[in-house]
Amino acid sequence: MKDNLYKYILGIADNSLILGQRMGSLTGHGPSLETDIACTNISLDLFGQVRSYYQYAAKIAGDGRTEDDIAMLRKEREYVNVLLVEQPNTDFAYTMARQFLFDVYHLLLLNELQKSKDLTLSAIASKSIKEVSYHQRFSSDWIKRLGDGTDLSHQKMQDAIDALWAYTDELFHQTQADKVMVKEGVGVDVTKLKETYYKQVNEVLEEATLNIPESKYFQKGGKEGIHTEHMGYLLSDLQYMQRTYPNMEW
Amino acid sequence: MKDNLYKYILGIADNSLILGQRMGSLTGHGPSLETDIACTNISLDLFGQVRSYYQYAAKIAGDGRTEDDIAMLRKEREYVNVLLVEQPNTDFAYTMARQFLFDVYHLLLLNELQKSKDLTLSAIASKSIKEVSYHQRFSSDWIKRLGDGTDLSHQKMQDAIDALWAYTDELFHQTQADKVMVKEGVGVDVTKLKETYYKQVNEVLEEATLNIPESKYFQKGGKEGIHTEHMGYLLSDLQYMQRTYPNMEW
Amino acid sequence: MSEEQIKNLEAQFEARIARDEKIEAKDWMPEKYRQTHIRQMSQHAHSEIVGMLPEGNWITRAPSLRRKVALLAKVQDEAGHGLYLYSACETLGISRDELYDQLHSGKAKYSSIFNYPTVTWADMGAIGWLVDGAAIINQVPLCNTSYGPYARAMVRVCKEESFHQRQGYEIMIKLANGTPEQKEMAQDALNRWWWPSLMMLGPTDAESIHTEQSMKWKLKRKSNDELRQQFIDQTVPQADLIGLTIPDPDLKWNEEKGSYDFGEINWDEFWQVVKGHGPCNKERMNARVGAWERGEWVRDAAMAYAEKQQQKKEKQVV
Amino acid sequence: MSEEQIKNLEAQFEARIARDEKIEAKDWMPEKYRQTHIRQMSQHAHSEIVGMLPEGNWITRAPSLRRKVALLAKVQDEAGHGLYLYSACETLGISRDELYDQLHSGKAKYSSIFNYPTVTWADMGAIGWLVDGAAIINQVPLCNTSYGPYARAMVRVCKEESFHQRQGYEIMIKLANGTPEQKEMAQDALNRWWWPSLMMLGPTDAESIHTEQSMKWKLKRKSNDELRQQFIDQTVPQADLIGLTIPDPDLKWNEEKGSYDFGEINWDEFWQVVKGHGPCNKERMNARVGAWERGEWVRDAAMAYAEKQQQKKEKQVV
Repeated sequence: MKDNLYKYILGIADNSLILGQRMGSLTGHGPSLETDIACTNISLDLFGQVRSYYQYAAKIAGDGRTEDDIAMLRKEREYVNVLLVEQPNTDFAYTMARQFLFDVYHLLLLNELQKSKDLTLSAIASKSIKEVSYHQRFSSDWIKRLGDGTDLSHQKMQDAIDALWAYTDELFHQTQADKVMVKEGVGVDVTKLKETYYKQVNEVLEEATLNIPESKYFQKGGKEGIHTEHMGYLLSDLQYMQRTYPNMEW
Repeated sequence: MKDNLYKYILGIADNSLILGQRMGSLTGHGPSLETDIACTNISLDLFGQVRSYYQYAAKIAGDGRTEDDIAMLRKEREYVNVLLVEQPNTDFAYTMARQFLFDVYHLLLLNELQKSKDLTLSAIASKSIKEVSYHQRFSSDWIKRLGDGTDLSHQKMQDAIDALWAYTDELFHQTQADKVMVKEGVGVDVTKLKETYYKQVNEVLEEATLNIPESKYFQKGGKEGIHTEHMGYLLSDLQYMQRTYPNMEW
Repeated sequence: MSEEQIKNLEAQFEARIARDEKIEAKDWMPEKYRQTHIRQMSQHAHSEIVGMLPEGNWITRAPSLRRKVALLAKVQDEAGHGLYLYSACETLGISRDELYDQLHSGKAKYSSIFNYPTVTWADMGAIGWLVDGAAIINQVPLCNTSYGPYARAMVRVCKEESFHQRQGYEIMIKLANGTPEQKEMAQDALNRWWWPSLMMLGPTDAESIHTEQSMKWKLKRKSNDELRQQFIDQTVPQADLIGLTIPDPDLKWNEEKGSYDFGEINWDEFWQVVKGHGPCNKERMNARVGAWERGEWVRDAAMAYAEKQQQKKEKQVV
Repeated sequence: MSEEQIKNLEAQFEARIARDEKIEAKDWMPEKYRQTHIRQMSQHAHSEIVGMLPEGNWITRAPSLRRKVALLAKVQDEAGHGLYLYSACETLGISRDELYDQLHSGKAKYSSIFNYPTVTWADMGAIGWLVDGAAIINQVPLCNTSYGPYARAMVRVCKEESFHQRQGYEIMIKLANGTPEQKEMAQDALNRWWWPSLMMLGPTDAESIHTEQSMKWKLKRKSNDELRQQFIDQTVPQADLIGLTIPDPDLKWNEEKGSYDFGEINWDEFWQVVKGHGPCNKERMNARVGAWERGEWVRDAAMAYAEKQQQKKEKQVV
């Protein structure tokens, strides 16, 4: 139970960690000051949530590791985020498409996680919902603006959605730990979110005049720690200080 | 003497290490298969030289550190390469301009280093000259091709030369260790190479129909370990494995 | 208006300022007042925006989650400051696009300090402690400046800056009390940022232009040299307290004048950086111009979308 | 030519091949022979070029200088193989640009194995050991294939590949004999690369097209299933020797047939990857097409420069 709970928490938190890292690296480089502020804010929210989750995970692990050890001192194969969130900031369309495809899932997940028997997880979820609702509003708005903006922006957003679509199905895969936690009334049965997810996503895409991708081929592996080649470089930076200066206080 | 010799070796070797790293990261992404092969080859030559230098430095240091410890386990502030070689692979014009501006210096340096009283350094220099002559031929040819190619390539090459010019002067700065080593007959007095350097560089630029930059403002800092912001990211990748898996054999 | 009428308006205007009344956007103001304010406020706004870059450089590599969150929040605050300051500037009848254009073309300046690279994590401490520290000394008096929108923006900015300054100092405390490697990192950052921070307070009074007029309009209340002295006197004890050494062999307490004597500033370096040849001037401008150019299609799309939505609404009304 | 003349030529051609004579570029050959060779040789060349990418991914992060040098040399060899194979292919009257175009448009295939990501350093070992190992089994017979330029290119390729294969195995030995973390990394790489390596030897004989004709032309000498069996029989003892476990619970020695029985291959995965939906198909194509497009101005410049030089020479002659 303890081990499964620990794994279950990482399964949620790692997504926010890696997406937060991606969004944080855009700071100062966005298409406008307003989007810069919003993207930094999303990153900030995600890292805030990450801290709560990892602090709890550290307590559950009970082996002296801290939130930072968990965030920054695992091997690549031990990160269990979905492949979606590690995809690069190719352009603003990709950034917003990635955000949107994650936000819809994230909000559905937190809504259910609020009902968890685990009071810490339920509290973190409740606290995060408002933030994530804002993320989803922001990213949905941009899906619409870019999808229904100019021909160029439409094309770029369609490309981004088409490319990232292959990473959506993995959101609804269950690991062994997930299954155990669902049984215990702690975890969310993500398989049950799938239908609503695609319904909500498709509504926004339609409003944005975008085609809903038809491909039935999906990528997976993140939840088992098998990442895309983008992940290693992201981790090199994320872990740099902790690896270079081990066992220090900052 | 021992300490100065150690520092002197790093002052030469770090340039090859960092430039080798930059060139190595282009492999598979160059404008043609032939340039890919050539750039990989340059990287390979440089790393080969680096190994000889660091093996010698490790022997001089005599504290149990290996070539890999020296290459991959220093702090950023301890790398003493010039700023020129750490500049990013912005495009093929930058890559070739950086290579050329270094190669001309590198060959002049090795020609003098051959005469060093230190027989190991002199041997490494002799062995490397053939390789570096090839590098210089290759990069000079590309300066000419791009400078005297199309209008677009001319513009791009001129931009690259203009941007990188500010990093050339540092090649001829002397550290304390350099001065001591020059006195000992071990080191090369780089200040004496400067005139020939600019003469040779300018000849190629002229043949390439490029303007010789007139700016008298130069950047420095690399030789004192104060690097540009590009360096940290380069080191994150370079050091990743050694930092993540310390004290192992590969 | 006749010359006399203008003189009259000017006299009234100066009198209002002398009475410490705030000038508002809709009020009459001399053209030079408007231009000087546009220059100073936009320069300040640009500094906030460019200032995001050196700190943004460490977001992905912050050593702990707590520090990462704080750094993100700080950089976000800077973007926010940029936003208020641009807005305040726009009240003077210049558009944000024009202001950006001045920045991107090199016509407008920004604080030279941001043309130095952030080389280690300790630079996040040094920037907060020293750069924000110097900025506050420059800025606190502006909370009472004569132009209302600027003064109000500065109240908010200063409050946040002093939080940032404490946060930066706190990073330095932690490093200075840490391992020998950390302490060395802190000292190294102080060594690199000390002199540029002194330069931040501007050229010596002898070299400084605009000062007299700026004093009258309360855009400036003390001379650069006075502000610099204040900064030094405030900062040296803070360094002492955490066991770091100011990298100035000539620095010593002058009992008589009740403040520190200090060494010669390298004004050649100052002017080199101001003129665009500092270590990172090119990188900073490339980053800003690059972001702006890469973002063009996004801004165009947002505009097109807004127009379409507007048309839809209008149709519905019809 | 009359139909009879062609038949005659074809008969002579097949007789030459049967006598183990080499066909050369200038010789008459049936159109189908030409097309089949272009397809296979270019596919092979493309595989070398795309194959540079997964290994290139670890150049900047190789764990030691020695390994970095070896990896660079290996990737450079692959580029070299690409070069000979494209040249050999060009002897059949197709240009390099046309061949690239086929790759970039997705018309030409390359080995599916390169659509898997290189996740850890141990993958550099696994690729050398398993992927190059399987490639050699495919390629050694081609050193005696009927088309001369291809056969000669393959002699050189195979010699280098077997060096790479030993080098890869040596990486695995080092890891397997290393710390528990290193051993785990090696086992993990074997787990991920084993099945894709078996798939590399092609679909089962029942599903395989072109085989009969290819056998006749000595483009193939054994069936896919035979080659796969050979690969397994050769590799299992190598894994045993270094204490790694093949990730196949059904794998066991069959005394009777003198070779290993093995489990079911996931052919759905095979076809998904072949059809362009593997983990990295998009990344690989983006990398190749991106490099080609970014390089266009460079190639144009080289061409323009060469023309100018040519003109200068001609002028001098006049």
